[in-house]
Amino acid sequence: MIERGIEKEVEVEYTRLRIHFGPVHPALKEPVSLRVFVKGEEVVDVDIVLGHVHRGIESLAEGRNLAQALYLVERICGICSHSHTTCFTQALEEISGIKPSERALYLRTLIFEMERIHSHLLLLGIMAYEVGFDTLFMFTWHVRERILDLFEKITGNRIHHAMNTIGGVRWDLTPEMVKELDACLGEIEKSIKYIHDAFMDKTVEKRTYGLGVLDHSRAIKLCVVGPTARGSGVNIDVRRDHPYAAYNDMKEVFSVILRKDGDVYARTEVRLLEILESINIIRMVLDRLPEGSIRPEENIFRLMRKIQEGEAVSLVEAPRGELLYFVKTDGKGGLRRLKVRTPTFSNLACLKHVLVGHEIADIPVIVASIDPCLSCTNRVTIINRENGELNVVGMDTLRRRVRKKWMQ
Amino acid sequence: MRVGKVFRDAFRSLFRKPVTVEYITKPGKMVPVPERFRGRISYDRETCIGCLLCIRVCPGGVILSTEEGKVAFNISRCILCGQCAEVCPKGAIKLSSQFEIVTYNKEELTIK
Amino acid sequence: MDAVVAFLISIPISPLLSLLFEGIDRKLHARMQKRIGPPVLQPFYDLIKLLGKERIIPATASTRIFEIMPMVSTASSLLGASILLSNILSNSNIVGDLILIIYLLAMSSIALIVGGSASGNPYSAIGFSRKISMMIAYEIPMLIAVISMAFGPSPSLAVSSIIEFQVSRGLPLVASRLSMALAAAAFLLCIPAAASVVPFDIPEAKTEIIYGFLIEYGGPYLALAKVSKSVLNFTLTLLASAIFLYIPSLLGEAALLNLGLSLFLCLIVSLLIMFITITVPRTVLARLKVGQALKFYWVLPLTLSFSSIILSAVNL
Amino acid sequence: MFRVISRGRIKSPWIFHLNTGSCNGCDIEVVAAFTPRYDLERFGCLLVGSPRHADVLLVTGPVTRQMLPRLIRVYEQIPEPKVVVAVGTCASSGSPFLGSEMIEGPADRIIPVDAYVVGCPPRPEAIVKGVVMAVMSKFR
Ligand code: SF4
Ligand code: SF4
Ligand code: SF4
Ligand code: SF4
Ligand code: SF4
Ligand code: SF4
Ligand code: SF4
Repeated sequence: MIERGIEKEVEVEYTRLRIHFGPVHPALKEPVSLRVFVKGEEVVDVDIVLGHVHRGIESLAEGRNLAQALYLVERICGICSHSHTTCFTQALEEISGIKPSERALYLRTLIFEMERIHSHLLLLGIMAYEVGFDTLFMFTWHVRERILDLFEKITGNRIHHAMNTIGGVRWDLTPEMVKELDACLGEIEKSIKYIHDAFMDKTVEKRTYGLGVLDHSRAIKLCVVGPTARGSGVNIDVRRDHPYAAYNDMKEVFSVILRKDGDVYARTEVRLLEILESINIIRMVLDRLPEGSIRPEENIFRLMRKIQEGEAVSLVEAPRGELLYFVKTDGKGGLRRLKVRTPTFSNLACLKHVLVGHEIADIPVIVASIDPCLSCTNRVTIINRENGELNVVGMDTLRRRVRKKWMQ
Repeated sequence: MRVGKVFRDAFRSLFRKPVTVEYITKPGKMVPVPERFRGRISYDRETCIGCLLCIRVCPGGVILSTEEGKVAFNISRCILCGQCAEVCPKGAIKLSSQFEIVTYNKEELTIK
Repeated sequence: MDAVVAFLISIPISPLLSLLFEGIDRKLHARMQKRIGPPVLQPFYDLIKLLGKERIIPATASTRIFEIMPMVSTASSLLGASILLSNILSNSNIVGDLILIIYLLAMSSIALIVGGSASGNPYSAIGFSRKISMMIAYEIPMLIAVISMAFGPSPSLAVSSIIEFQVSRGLPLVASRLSMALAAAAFLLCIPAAASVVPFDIPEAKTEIIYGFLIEYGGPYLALAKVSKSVLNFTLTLLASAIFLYIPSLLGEAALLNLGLSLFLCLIVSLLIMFITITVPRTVLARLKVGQALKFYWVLPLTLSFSSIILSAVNL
Repeated sequence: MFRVISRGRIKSPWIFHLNTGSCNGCDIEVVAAFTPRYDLERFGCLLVGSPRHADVLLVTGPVTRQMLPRLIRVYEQIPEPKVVVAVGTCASSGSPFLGSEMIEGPADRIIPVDAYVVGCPPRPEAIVKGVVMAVMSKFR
């Protein structure tokens, strides 16, 4: 496909302008291409073009062993990397029957919620940035640095924590870390209140209230998930509905935040308040953290051998909603099939819906409120756009080619 | 009005020290690197026994076996996951705290 | 000082001062965000770098207009700035009055958007239409605020005579009359839009339309555009400080004898005005949409400027 | 005269960031490098939205097939002189996605890269250092 990101393309109809919003656009850090049709300032139609970050991770993973695949799925995305590995290891554990210790499960939960805080703060910052409020953006991201520091202390990296391993976690929590986490939580709680106030500021309010409304029934029809759904009053949350890791024990400390309005502000507020819930969960985790080892004694090769042939589906609630993995192992330490269904993929479907009828100025804000991070979303068939032909590469050929390239 | 809050904060920060860590402009200043930080690999050739376990787990294809039965690392491919250090039976691989892996020339980044 | 000499001196001085002001603005902005921020001389570095870059003209652009317009824009804002500065410097007027200055500033904005939209980029086209609506919104209250001066106190609309008037009263205009205070308020409210900073940077919103009409400009063209914008901002703040808030007038007649000092005071005041009308809003506010901005300008500054005209007509 | 220009260039590298299929890890670290803690702007850097304004191209991601023409296009749109910095392991060498059908990278196979910042993701400090180093060597 020829680059059209910043090029003009005037439609036949003379007042109807086709703008390519992305894939290279400063408002979006990720390449998504929205073809927006506008009349004056009003959006009349939207087309979503995906696939710019398609890296073929699923088929790559199928060509590698489980230990390698674990780090590969982590790199599906840098924002909810822990969700991906948790989901993946959960599936493997289900297939093999390896039970992680209680402590490991609690630690997984801890990182999970920290990740949720970091991800939500990131999004709030982006929202502020989209409406041109740089100071608030700087502020939220500065608060976020605290969480990242803790990640770095606990796991050794700010983004890709590499926390999970088959049957447990790799890094333990020391008492000093607990203390520091505790202090940090208090600070974040205070900042959240400040951010909440700032988001109710007049100019921000003008840019978010009543925009991009996705009503309840439509939200259900379009299968949106996560905060996007909860902003429209759809009461779903994997953490409560299908508890995994240590969430079964956490039921009483967190509530599912719901807002009815379904507009940009509602979605933003859901995220804001979810941070507070996450803080509660983390406090609980620190409180109850069981003793014990964090990972099985055996080394990774033994563990891989223990995983017999089988398949499993695993679900987690990533910061952006329900993340689903289907894993099929081949019993020889490899994967036969990996399928990832990511939250943004479900959420994007509603974009067209919420954008039509709004102004160009609202596009980035609304798009950001869905929180589309697309590294995980870019998938699906290979379509050769130059000649429009649909080119579905068969699994085997693909795998063969992949192997060949990998060997070089 | 709520604008007031942001304004007050912004105005106050005018007279406070900025939170910026003056990395590079003032030597020695940086955000502290924690103990567990996974940075550039350090490899101890002497203790390595050439079992090649590390090669089997490396997700990036970083590690190559050399003719002398040891291994070499192509750091430019390393994703710093630390899995190799974990499986190495002799502890020959460590992830150091060096995080500035910046170079003009990728070939420099091979360690043996 | 001789008026002609002052004018000739002003031409190089005004861009230097404007870039300095811009640097200060950026520094303050950064400090308010708890950052260190760029050095104060950053705009000069930017300018030098941009001037030394490759010139690229997009294939879709109509070359002539695209090339010439940044020059037109810079020339007209420079001219506006120099007229104003020479008026303050020499306290005499060789060419043009307030209306001309305001016209030149508007001209410089228009030249930029015309040049930008000649690039053929759809974002420029959107930027163009947004800028035009914005100009309608702020130019009218701004002009009325200035014209109200002619109804009331000042004998003429030449900057030097307004300054003289203020000096003869021994008070800045805002303090001497209610009508002028309203006019000053309207004028100050129009500055952020004219300078197109957040919350009114709608025509060049980075996250929406990628700088709008500036999108295709690069290298020397962008340098010219930047200078033109920076001189425009500077002129606006200096204008506000000279015609409404001529603080040196408090010194009485000495202000006219000691023009260097007066200019210095004037610059300090305009720096303050810049801080209040440009730096602070862009730090603590979020961007509005065109409709909202229009509504704001139609309501507040327009009412203010109209009431100032009415009040000055009844000599308040 | 030449020294003045080169000083201006070193002091004001404007950055255009292009995601060529990265995992977001590096992208958020690039943005984080502009936030108060690291503040790239103290070196005069600005994150610009149009390649026409840029001097430095930060490439993140292993260059997927769809982004390949865009990478070339953006590179061409940046006026000379320009610097390219590959940020992250996958931009520097394509790993761990090497071997995929969809990957055309790493970036240096397609456009000349002046500095590599390895890490997955690199710390913002390393990104700061990468930009400063690249600019220093090329614009000197
Ligand atoms: S979209 Fe296709 S190639 Fe990409 S990760 Fe999914 S299955 Fe693999
Ligand atoms: S693909 Fe996802 S969003 Fe679409 S119907 Fe299936 S589950 Fe729902
Ligand atoms: S939704 Fe996808 S891209 Fe976004 S953070 Fe989660 S995994 Fe990453
Ligand atoms: S083409 Fe068929 S197999 Fe491929 S993604 Fe679509 S539905 Fe699934
Ligand atoms: S840290 Fe990970 S990527 Fe790097 S060499 Fe070790 S196993 Fe390979
Ligand atoms: S695992 Fe350790 S001992 Fe074995 S080859 Fe690798 S570095 Fe050497
Ligand atoms: S280097 Fe690592 S963190 Fe950066 S984009 Fe690539 S996979 Fe993501």
